Amino acid sequence: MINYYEMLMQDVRFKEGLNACMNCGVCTAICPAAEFYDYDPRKIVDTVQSGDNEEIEKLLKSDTIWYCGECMSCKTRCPRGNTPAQVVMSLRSLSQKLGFFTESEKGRQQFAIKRTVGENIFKYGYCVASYAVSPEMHREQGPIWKYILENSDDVYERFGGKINEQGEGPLRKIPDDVREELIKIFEVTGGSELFDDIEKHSKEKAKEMDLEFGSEGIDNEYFIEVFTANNNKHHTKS
Amino acid sequence: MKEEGKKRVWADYQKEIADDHFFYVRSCIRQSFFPGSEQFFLRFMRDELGKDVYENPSHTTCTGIGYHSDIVPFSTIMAVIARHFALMKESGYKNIAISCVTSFGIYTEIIETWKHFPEELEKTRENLYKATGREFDIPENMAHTSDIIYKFRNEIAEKAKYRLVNKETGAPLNVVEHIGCHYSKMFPKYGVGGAEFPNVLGGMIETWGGNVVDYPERRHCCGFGFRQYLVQANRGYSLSNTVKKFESMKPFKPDMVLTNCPGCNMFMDKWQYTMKTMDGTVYGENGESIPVLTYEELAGLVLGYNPWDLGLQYHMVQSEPLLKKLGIEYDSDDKFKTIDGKRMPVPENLINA
Amino acid sequence: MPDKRNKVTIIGSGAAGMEAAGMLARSGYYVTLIEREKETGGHVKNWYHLFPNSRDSSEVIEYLEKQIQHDNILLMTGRTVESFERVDKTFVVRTDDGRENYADALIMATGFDMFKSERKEEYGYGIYDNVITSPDLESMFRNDNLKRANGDIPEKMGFVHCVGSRDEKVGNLYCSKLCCVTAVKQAMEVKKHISDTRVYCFYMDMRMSGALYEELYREAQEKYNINFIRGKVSEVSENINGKLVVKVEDTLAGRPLKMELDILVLMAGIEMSEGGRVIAQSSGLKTGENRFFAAEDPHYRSNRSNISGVFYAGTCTAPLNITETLAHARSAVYDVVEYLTNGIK
Amino acid sequence: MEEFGFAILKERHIDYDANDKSIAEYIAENEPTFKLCIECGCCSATCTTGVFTRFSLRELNIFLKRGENDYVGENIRKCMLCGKCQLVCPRGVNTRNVITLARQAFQKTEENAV
Repeated sequence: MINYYEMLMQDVRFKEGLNACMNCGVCTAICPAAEFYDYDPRKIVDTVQSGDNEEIEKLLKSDTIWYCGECMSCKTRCPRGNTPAQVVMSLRSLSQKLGFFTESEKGRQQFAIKRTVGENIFKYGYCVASYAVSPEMHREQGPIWKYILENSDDVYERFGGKINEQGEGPLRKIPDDVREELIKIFEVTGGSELFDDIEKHSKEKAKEMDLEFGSEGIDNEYFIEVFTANNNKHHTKS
Repeated sequence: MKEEGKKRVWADYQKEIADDHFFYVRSCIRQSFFPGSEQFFLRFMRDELGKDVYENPSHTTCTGIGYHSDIVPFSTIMAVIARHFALMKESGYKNIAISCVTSFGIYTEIIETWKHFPEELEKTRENLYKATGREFDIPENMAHTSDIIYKFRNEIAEKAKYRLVNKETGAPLNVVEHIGCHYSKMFPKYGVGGAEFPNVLGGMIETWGGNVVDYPERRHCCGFGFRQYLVQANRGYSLSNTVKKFESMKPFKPDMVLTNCPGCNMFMDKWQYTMKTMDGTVYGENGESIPVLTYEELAGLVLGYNPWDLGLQYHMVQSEPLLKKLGIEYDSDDKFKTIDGKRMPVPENLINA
Repeated sequence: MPDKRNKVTIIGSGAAGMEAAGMLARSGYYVTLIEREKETGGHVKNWYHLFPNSRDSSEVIEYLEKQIQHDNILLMTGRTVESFERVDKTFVVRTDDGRENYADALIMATGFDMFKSERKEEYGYGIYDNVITSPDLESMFRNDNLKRANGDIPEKMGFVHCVGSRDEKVGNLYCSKLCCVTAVKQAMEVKKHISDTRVYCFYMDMRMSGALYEELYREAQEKYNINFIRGKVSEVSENINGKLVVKVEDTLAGRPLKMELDILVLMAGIEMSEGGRVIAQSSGLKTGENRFFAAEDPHYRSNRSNISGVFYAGTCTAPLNITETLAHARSAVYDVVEYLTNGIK
Repeated sequence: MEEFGFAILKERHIDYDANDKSIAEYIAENEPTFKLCIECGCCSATCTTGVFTRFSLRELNIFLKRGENDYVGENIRKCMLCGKCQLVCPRGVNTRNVITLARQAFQKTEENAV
């Protein structure tokens, strides 16, 4: 039988992040996620420290572990030196490794992040770059963002920007050999494996949900579903 | 409120900040949304202070946004950071200057991890060598670029053309500072002033004549939350947390918000637009929104730089009300122009315009 | 037969030191009692009323002072012991005025220091005007001046338990033991001063582990309507009206909770005294994980140190209440007598 | 008004000062043992209703005291008044009367609202 606690213990962040919790709630009191989601980091830590395999499996398959914003505010205050956010990060890693993340609405979103931020890293050498932030997917960026993208070369040039050129400066083009190095690092360190895990399990889930799944890009039903779906069950007052 | 109490806290968190010879690493968000800020930093350091700040064209993203949205493993980001350290070693630098708070947090987290788990450091050395053939040293000094501006805040005050004072009333401007969670909440000792009463921005504000506003949600996250913003369905979290902050600061009538982290800056700017568009809410006075500036932008204004060379026009909330309070003269005609002075179209529906 | 001309030096004239000095003197020993402050009485004098029966602390002080009014006792105040050294069977005790004092046995009664609440930065003590500590509140009680910094009468007051205790962030893993019952006593006392003030205690566990403590807790609920909220306060700030805003998780409701308060009292824990720490370091006395003096055995040799002829009395070994402190001091006296009589370590 | 694909969420914290604690006060006045609860959970542990539903008297006690009345109003009628909780309560809280009084108070509030 799989022992999830043992698996979590393989993660250095888990070892660092979990000492004995005394359920004081200092983390939940200031947690931005606890304020807007049905979420309590204290309870997550308590469940995990109980070592109850069944309960941990439930967590790995739940929306709950995907509510944290990784602001790490909990680390500053914990009187036992725990970092609930790091416990959550380890749970998320394990959930993706085991393919449990597709069981929850919030977990399935990992696919959207992989297809955007993840692909950006390989394609551009940046997590985020102006040209990869489309005004359609980011309406909150407002008219200025649309304007910046429409006048991109002129806007960035005034600040030393070099969108398609190599050399120094903002948004400079990352040379191909450098991107190759990045990709190689991903291959050696398990980054590519995680990408593959996310793709594989998402593809299976898309099939199960009867949604079109493109082998790349964001122009497919499954991407749009996971990027926008909200069953509005994540926020209850009590 | 007792100022001495804060000073006592600050005395406990005085970090060492290198004086010269920096290896500069850019921020994905700052370079995309506030490229003028990074340009100011380099110009100020190199041209005004005569410091050596080196930018290696081969440095990349730190992958921090991917790491904190859980699509990049810890072992991977450690090796990416190690690659940057290798570039430093190869170019002969020992002091790193980091433009992004998320990156800064990751650098601190990784270095602390290596201290407590030396086997992780060894594994990273192996991984980096295997992937790239590179070898690295841990930097001797690590600073966020705001630390460096903080260090030279008195030099800026000496050269200042403007002070953070309302020109008409003579009163100090009320400035809300927002530090960004990853600057010092994980490791207070790495931040100027620690985690509870950080002084990295407050020190600049006070040295340049302004008044720092302490309000109940001062320490609260801007709401980025990585996946909570990156995925559209979750953005209610991100927006709601910013709203919580603005609701809390509103009674203090801030003249501006000063940010440490490029992400926070973008959100506190853009969510004000969203709120105004969603239901008409504004948080400033006279129906205006509150300008949100980076520390480079503020330092530039104080030194008398042209606001449009700092990039203030590319925020959603326009800063003219603030410029007027400061008595800064600006040329509206120059606002949307190319580097060669060619006129560009004028964007519509900006806030405070 | 014991040689009653033997001299015992006691370092610290708080409750433990005074009790031990009196007993030794009455048994015929010569005692030198060294106190770094100008006055005797230690921390007891800083409290107004004492739990569990609300007696005035001056009664206890009066008792203690009576103990040390004896011709065999030489009291030296305003002098700090820096180190001691054992030369054959004699102890040479050095004070900060350069003097040396000789003794046949030593009692460390160096007591404790209150935790400096400024160190819990997130509570803003020393920054926000209406964040006070438990000793601050005692002096307000004594001066009958329970008011906000601006002179207003408080309508809502909170007590934060475990400030500086059970907290790795400040390096104190232990429970200070006295703060829970002090909070309950003080909460009730607030109501006695201003009956319509609403009072809230924020606690992690109610550790009412002394005679009549639990009864006090019950009385606080029953008669005084004190509200107890289970959760460690995470941060304190001040709003535009100068009210304190407290953030906590109400862990029994499983939800974050926010509340405005007029005054917030921090239940400061207790730590090994700085004076004791200096002597431990200079003179080779062992301290434990909690930085208090480490007794030779926690059960049956709680007064004995690692140096033959040096004994511990009171809160320099652990958080103790007054009753326990006096009992511990008396048992130290017995060990001293045994040592001087039979030479037993 | 523009559509963004997401909305502002309501804060989940207990806003203690804004909440109405009058029902809890009414209960405490008429059944003083209500104040003695130490949230030990003996009542919920023995509760028959609690076995079959999410009903928890311990939780209701807390929510009443914090003025989170909506939640209490939704759940208070689940109790069958069997009184087992009263037998096990170490503080001697008259739990049945607490529930009866709470029901009365809610009834009155509802009537007033109508």
